[in-house]
Amino acid sequence: MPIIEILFYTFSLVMLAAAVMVISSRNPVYSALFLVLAFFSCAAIWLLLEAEFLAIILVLVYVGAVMVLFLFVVMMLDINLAPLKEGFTRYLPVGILVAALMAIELLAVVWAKGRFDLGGFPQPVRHAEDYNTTEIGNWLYTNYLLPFEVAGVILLVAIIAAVALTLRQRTEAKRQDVSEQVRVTRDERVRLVEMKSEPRQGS
Amino acid sequence: MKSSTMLLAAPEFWVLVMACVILCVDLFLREERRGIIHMLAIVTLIFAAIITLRVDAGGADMRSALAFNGSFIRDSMGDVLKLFNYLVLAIVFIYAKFGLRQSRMFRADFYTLALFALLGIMLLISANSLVMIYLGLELNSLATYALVAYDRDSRRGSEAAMKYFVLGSMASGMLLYGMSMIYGATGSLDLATIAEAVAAAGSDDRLLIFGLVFLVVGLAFKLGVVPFHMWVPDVYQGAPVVTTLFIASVPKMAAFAMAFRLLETGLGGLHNDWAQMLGVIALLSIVLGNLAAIAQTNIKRMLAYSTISHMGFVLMGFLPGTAIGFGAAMYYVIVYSLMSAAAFGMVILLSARGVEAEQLEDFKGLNQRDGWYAAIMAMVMFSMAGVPVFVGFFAKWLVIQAAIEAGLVWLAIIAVVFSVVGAFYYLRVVKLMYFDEPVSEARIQAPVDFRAAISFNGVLMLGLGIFSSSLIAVCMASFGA
Amino acid sequence: MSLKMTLLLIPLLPLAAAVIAGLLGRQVGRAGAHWVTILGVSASFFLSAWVLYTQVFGNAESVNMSIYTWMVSDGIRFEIGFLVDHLTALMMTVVTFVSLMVHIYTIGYMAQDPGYQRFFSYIALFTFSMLMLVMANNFLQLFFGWEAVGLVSYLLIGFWYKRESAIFAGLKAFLVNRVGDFGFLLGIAAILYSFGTLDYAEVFGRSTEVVGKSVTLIPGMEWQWITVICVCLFIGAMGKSAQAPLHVWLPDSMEGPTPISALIHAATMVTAGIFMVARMSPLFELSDAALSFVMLIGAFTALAMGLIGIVQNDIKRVIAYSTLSQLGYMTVALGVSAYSAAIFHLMTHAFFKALLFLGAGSVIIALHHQQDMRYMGGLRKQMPITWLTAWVGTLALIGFPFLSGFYSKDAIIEAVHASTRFGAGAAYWAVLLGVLVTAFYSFRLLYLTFHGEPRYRVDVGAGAHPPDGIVQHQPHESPAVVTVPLVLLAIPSVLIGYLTIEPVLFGGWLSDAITVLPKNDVLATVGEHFHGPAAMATHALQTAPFWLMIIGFALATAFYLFRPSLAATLRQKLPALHRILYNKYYFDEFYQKVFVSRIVQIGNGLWKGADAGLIDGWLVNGSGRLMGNLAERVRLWQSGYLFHYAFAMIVGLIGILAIWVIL
Amino acid sequence: MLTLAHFLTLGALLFCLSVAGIFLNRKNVIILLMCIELMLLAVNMNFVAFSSFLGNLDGQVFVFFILTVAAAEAAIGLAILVVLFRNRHTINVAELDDLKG
Amino acid sequence: MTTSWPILSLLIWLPILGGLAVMMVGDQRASLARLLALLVSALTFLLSIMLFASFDRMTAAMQFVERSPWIPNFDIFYSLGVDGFSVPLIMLTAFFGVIVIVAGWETIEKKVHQYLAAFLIMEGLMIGVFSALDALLFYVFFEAMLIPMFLVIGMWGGPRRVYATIKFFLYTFLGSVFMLVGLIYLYLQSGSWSILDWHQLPLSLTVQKWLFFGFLAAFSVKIPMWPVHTWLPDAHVEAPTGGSVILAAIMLKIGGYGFIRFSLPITPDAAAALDWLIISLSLIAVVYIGFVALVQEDMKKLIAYSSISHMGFVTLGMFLAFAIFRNTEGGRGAALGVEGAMVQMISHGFVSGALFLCVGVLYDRMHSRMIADYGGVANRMPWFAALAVLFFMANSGLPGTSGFVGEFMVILAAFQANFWYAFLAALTLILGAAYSLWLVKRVIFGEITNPEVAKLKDVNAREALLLGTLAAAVLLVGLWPEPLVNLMHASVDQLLQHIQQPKFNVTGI
Repeated sequence: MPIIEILFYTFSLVMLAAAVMVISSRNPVYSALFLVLAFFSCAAIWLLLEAEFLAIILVLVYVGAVMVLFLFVVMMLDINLAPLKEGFTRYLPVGILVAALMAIELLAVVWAKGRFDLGGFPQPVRHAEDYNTTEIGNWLYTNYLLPFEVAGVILLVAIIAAVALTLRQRTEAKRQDVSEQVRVTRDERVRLVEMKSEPRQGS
Repeated sequence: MKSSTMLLAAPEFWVLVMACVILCVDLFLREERRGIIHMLAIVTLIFAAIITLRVDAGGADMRSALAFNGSFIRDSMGDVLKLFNYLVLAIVFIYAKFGLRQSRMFRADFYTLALFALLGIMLLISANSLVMIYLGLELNSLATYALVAYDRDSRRGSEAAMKYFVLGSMASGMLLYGMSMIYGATGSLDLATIAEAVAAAGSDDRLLIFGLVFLVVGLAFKLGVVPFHMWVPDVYQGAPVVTTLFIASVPKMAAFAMAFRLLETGLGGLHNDWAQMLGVIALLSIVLGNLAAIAQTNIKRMLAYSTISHMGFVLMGFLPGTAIGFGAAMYYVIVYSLMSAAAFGMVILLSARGVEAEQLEDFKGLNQRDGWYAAIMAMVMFSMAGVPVFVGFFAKWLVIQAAIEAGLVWLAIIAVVFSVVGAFYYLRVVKLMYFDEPVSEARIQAPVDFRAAISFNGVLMLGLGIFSSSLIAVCMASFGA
Repeated sequence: MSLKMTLLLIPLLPLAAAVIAGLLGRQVGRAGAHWVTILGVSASFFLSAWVLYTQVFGNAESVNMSIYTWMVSDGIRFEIGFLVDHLTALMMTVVTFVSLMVHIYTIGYMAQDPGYQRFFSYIALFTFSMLMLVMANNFLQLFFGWEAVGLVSYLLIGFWYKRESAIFAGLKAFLVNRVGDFGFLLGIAAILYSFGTLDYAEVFGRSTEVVGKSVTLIPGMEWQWITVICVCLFIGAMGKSAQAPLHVWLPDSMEGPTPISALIHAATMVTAGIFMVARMSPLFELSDAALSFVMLIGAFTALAMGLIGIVQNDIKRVIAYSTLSQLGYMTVALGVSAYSAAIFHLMTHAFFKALLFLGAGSVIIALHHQQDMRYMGGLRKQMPITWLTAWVGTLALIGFPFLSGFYSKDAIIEAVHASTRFGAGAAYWAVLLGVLVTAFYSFRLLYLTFHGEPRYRVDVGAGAHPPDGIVQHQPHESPAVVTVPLVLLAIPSVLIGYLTIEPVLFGGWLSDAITVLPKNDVLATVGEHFHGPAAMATHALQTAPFWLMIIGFALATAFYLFRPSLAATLRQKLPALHRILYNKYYFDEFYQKVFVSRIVQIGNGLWKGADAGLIDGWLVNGSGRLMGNLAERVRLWQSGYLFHYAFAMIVGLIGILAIWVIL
Repeated sequence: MLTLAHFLTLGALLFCLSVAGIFLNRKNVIILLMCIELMLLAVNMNFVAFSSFLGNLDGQVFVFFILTVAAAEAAIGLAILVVLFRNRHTINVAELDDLKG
Repeated sequence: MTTSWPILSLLIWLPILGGLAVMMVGDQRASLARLLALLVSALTFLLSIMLFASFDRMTAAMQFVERSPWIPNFDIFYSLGVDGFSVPLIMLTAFFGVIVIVAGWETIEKKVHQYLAAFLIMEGLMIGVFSALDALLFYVFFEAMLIPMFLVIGMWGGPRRVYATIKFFLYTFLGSVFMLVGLIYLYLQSGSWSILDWHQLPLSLTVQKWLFFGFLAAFSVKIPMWPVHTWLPDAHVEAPTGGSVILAAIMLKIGGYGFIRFSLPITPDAAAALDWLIISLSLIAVVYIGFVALVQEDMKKLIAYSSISHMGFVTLGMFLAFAIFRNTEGGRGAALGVEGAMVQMISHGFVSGALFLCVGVLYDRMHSRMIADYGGVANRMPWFAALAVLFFMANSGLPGTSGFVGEFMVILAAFQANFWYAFLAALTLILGAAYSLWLVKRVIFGEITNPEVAKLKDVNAREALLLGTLAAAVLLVGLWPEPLVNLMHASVDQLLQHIQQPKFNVTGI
């Protein structure tokens, strides 16, 4: 099945390249867009793995919501982009070294002899009929009921937190309170002042 | 799934419901009646405690049981930790009410977020699968991130929150990476199944150890131990003191539970490997934490470094991998939470209106201003330093005993030596309070519930020390020792 | 009254008196203080005399009894108890008698002193201590008395505690004595080691057990165990009895009031060493080497200290050097196993030396505490009683026939002559020449003080502290409380030798206390030629000592009575000799340079260098600083930069991976 | 033939890239947030691959939760970012150094 | 009297609870606090006398034993008991409990209630140390004691009090944590925390050596031995009078007690193998510190150094036994050494306590501790001078005073072991006298040079009572040590019996 491998390698390369661009791009808007690209590629790869539901979710949730949020924030904050990339290249060699070291360690495990080849993990059986989505749906509401609830709570917390952090009731801002206006009494507004009449000039 | 087993999670549901209730009640409350929120939160905790204690009314089979298809576990360790969570959080709320009022930040968000964080902690404590561990952890973390930035106008608060957030997310990314490896190696997310698979695979499967390393890193971050500790000082210092108070007390118990669940329940078969890693991490933490604390002038930061070393001591309890060792670690972490709560409570107490008493100097001459508060703080400091007869000593003793039991006498010796180094900066606080002249003569005022709570908290340092047997017995019994 | 009670009362009465006079001084007043102490001491004296009487004439058995058990440890009983035999009884009587005389004399001598009660308390306390020393039946109590007399001596030398020189002298006396006690204590420890007991009777009874045992203390040098014991003990005696080179404290002790110079530093305390060695004779007899050592030390002291006495100007110092010299004689006697002769000389010396000191004191009172003989002269007219008694004392001292000193000293010289011990020849010459020297300085003192023209001037308006050579009032004879003791002491000074030489030396009178091996028994040899005291005196006219004494007398007469200028001329002719003698052979300077200042240097070095510098500065504070520096360094790692934090985490991860997964 | 190792390699490389991004990026906090998303993506890749090769859906369900949490995380992260910018008027990582020592 | 009521618990908790009560009295009612403290300490002292009276001298077994579970999970008991070693030390502690309360009667003005409470609590803890039979209980008392002392020095001390007190705390703390490791090890080996069980525990020589060093770290600092003594001069100098008194009189003894209770019986073979080390250090302490004391310019420092030197005799006496067993047949002198060490501890308690009180008397009047500021004190304070000279004489080991007895016994014992041990130890006769009396010469005697000295007033009734009581004690022990020594015969014999039995199994472990 060379087509699958071609697809895999293509999307993989795109994804990695996009990832590189995310971290090296000068403009955060570009980064965000490259991130979107990476997500798309990833979704494609997941499709190769028959994880349709997740692939769709990834696109819908991430690309549709999260990335938009990112872009929104990037746009909203009036950031001076010019100095934001300085120093990247200065630390690049060390960074690459460390990242490479880490990659070597990770890959050494991944490619440890025979651990992940087809002997240990044979090619998954292709499912023609049943939908991945149905299956996951079943699991979510049975086996994973509690986690599912908790995930909901987490989203609730995220909302509360985001609101709590960003909503500002400025105490100094002047706001209209209708009921107060209605309830106002005469004494609060009018004060009678008695004044002596001014003595006539020259008397 | 029998519906009765869902009752095992009754405390969690109660807390969730109440958090939402508080959230809603607040909408209808006027500024000056916010006290109700506080009362509601305390009531929540009290009833949570009652519910936790009464859950097994359903029958003996409820005493230690699984629910939700094995992803939730109730056992005595969890119950004990949860009960102490309620206790400490109640104390925290009492301190926080005063602290929040002082700094004019008394809003319901704090209580809701803290209760959600508590919920996360409770779930984490009772988690029996990788998913639940992750979700509990995140629920707790997300609420905590928000709490760190709770003072929206604080430069330092937002800086701390950002650092905490980035590093925390990175750490949970690593944790997840580890989980994925464990999943790959065992084919399951359920801790019991994982344990079986590990036992079958033996401890020389590299993939397992590979995953283990990432898990340990994630855990280490959560505990705040070297070299994954860098967030601790910055967050402790940058967060508003009420948040620091919270972070420094309750979540440590969750971190312990998480470590226990992951390492012992799940990966007990890899004990040799993780004990070695934790040994090194513990050693580094004890050394570095105590050293760096010496140079601090900010008490929050100093206590942060001290936390790092304390967490190192907690890890020492894990080394032998025996029930007694885990009991010791659990005892330590509970004791630490209580000590830490008291210490930050004192910081809140000394904070003048709007200005945090962050500097060590603010403790100068406390004994002359108020002998009782000075005595409380002194007890806390001696306890943290591990001086008998205060409870901190017994905690240190037990974990050192665990280390020696694990054959790591050298580690025990280094640990005790650095606990002496650590004693220096605790003593410095005592010195400031007792030997120096006060800078301000202002009377220290606090509401009666605050005074009662801090007195109780301080006396616990002594009381739990002299009558240490019961808590030790409870902790040991939690692991069947 | 039982014997035990009597013996207990003898030391306890002075003690009680001391306590009363000391603690209740203000309540009992001055008269009260001297009455109570004199009563106590005189009672003690009469009881002692009675004990002596029963011992000597009543043929009473010697008494060895325990008073109470001080301590039992390790199965060893440490007792407080009394051993009363002839030797003890004799010492008790001498001590209490001289003490009584000094008590009476003090009434006059200290009449003006504000510390009157304190003084009486001290001397009564001294009497108690000295009695405890001589009555001891074991080494512990001996050491107790030994140190107690040292303490009182220290207090009394420094009695005028405002005077820098006095308190320095006291300190010096105590410390030099402590050097001796250091050896003494080791000796006692050695006794315990060898015999497992500190009881005299048991130790002496088993003394021969240690003969032949040897010990190697310094690699390559093997010593007889008994010699080690004896030398250690004798070091104690050297301190207390001021034998060279531990003699340096005694001349300085003259800073104390004269009565105590008489009592402590002439008659009694300084002889404790002699007494002790005599008491230990069963041990010393077993070691020829130790005895040789004793003899040579004594001989050197006898001659060399006498020579110093020639050039001193302070009247009390001259007598002090004379005391040193006489103590040397006693020591020589001990060294040749003539213990009885030493005790005999001790007794006679106690009387005449106390007499001389008290006489000197009388002169000093008359001249308002002027002690320099260069500002005296011609006092015989003003102070006839003092003058006469001084003559008696001097004649006794120089060993004029028929007087007490003659018998005792001549016996010693004869004994040394008869001895065959290693070094006895040299010792003999030393003691022989010592006679000349003694005569010379004694007469020099007598002439300078009482004869010739007055070298002081009476100036009524001179003020309370006139310069040297000027006195406020015309000197006059001292009151009765001073002169009566002089007379009372003069009597035994004349008679005691004649009366007691035969029983004491040759009659085996002390044989219940003193053991002499037949091979060492020089007194037996001397005794062969003894035909009664009178014969001994007449025989003396044909012996060398007598003529040496005459030569000394003649020289002194020539130099100081007839041609005073001769002395100055001679001084100029022999400046080096004079300087050496005048500076007392530079012993003090030597000690000051080599020990005192060196010790202070070492102390400072250890303190500042080792303690404060090395241990504290480097180790203790150094590790503190190290921690502080490390802390400062460690906190720099916490740079505040997020990427550094992340980097640290990655490095940690990589590290753990590398160790546990890759390796 | 594609083996599990290929997918894991992809995950590992992605993981390393994102980690490198975190500590290489010294100027812009937003990039850090994106790197975190990348990191989670790498983890997800692992889970999906394992899930597929093990024939076991647990992994995919986990990924579902991770995605949920990641979204929540992003929301909170951005909220913090906004607060941060409001207080400090910069999102320069190198300027976040009030807290140190 | 029977053991039916818990006399030891009373001895421990009466002062501690009394101290808390005094603390409750508060700052405002100082005289009430004083009276209460005096009452409590006097009662404690009475209790200790009862203990002394009903103590059975014939047995080496622990008496007045109390035992109830404390931490059952680890077999830790609240177990108390006393033998011939602890009783005299408990009495000494209770005695000084009263003394320090009286000593601080007028001189402490700041925070009186806290001062008194600190001393009472400290007293209870120290009695606890001497009566604990459970190692963890011992350790708890041993360490907890540091806290009140830390506060006492730091709050009421001299100008460098902070340095001194932190140094004191950390030094001691560092020493004792090594012991803690050793104690835990012993527990893991034996499954018991009972000290008496550990006495019977077989251990290999190597293990014994490690444990020995652990104990040494704790007790050598406490006692203190050269070269870990340097906290003592600072602590003494800066501490208030009462602090110095307790420090010198009691706290140092805890080190000695530790050697007897732990090092010797638990690791006898290591002690035998390493006795040369202790003996050398002890002799260095005696001689070296003697030299150092000689040149001190500060009275308290001088006394502090002299304390170190005297404590050298304690360690020397305890560790002579092994050399004596090796060198002699009957082992005569071993008991003399140990008992001498004990007597020396008691005596040093009295003497050094008294000396610090003397310095306190002067300091209260002149606010200087420097020798150079004094001179001619005897002119103005004759009674004080008399007492001070007595105590300094006792310090220099004058027979008839308590100072002599212990030194005498130890020197006698040292001679049984080796001539040179005795030789070096006996040097103290000279050095001790030199530094003591030189101080006396410069401070007490002489002409008044400092006009401040001319204004001095003699001791008042309170001070006279204090010093007089101590003088009586010093003379009593000096003239008749039998009642004291008698207390410990049985225990000493048993200890010596015990340490002669090798504990290691040659074939095993």
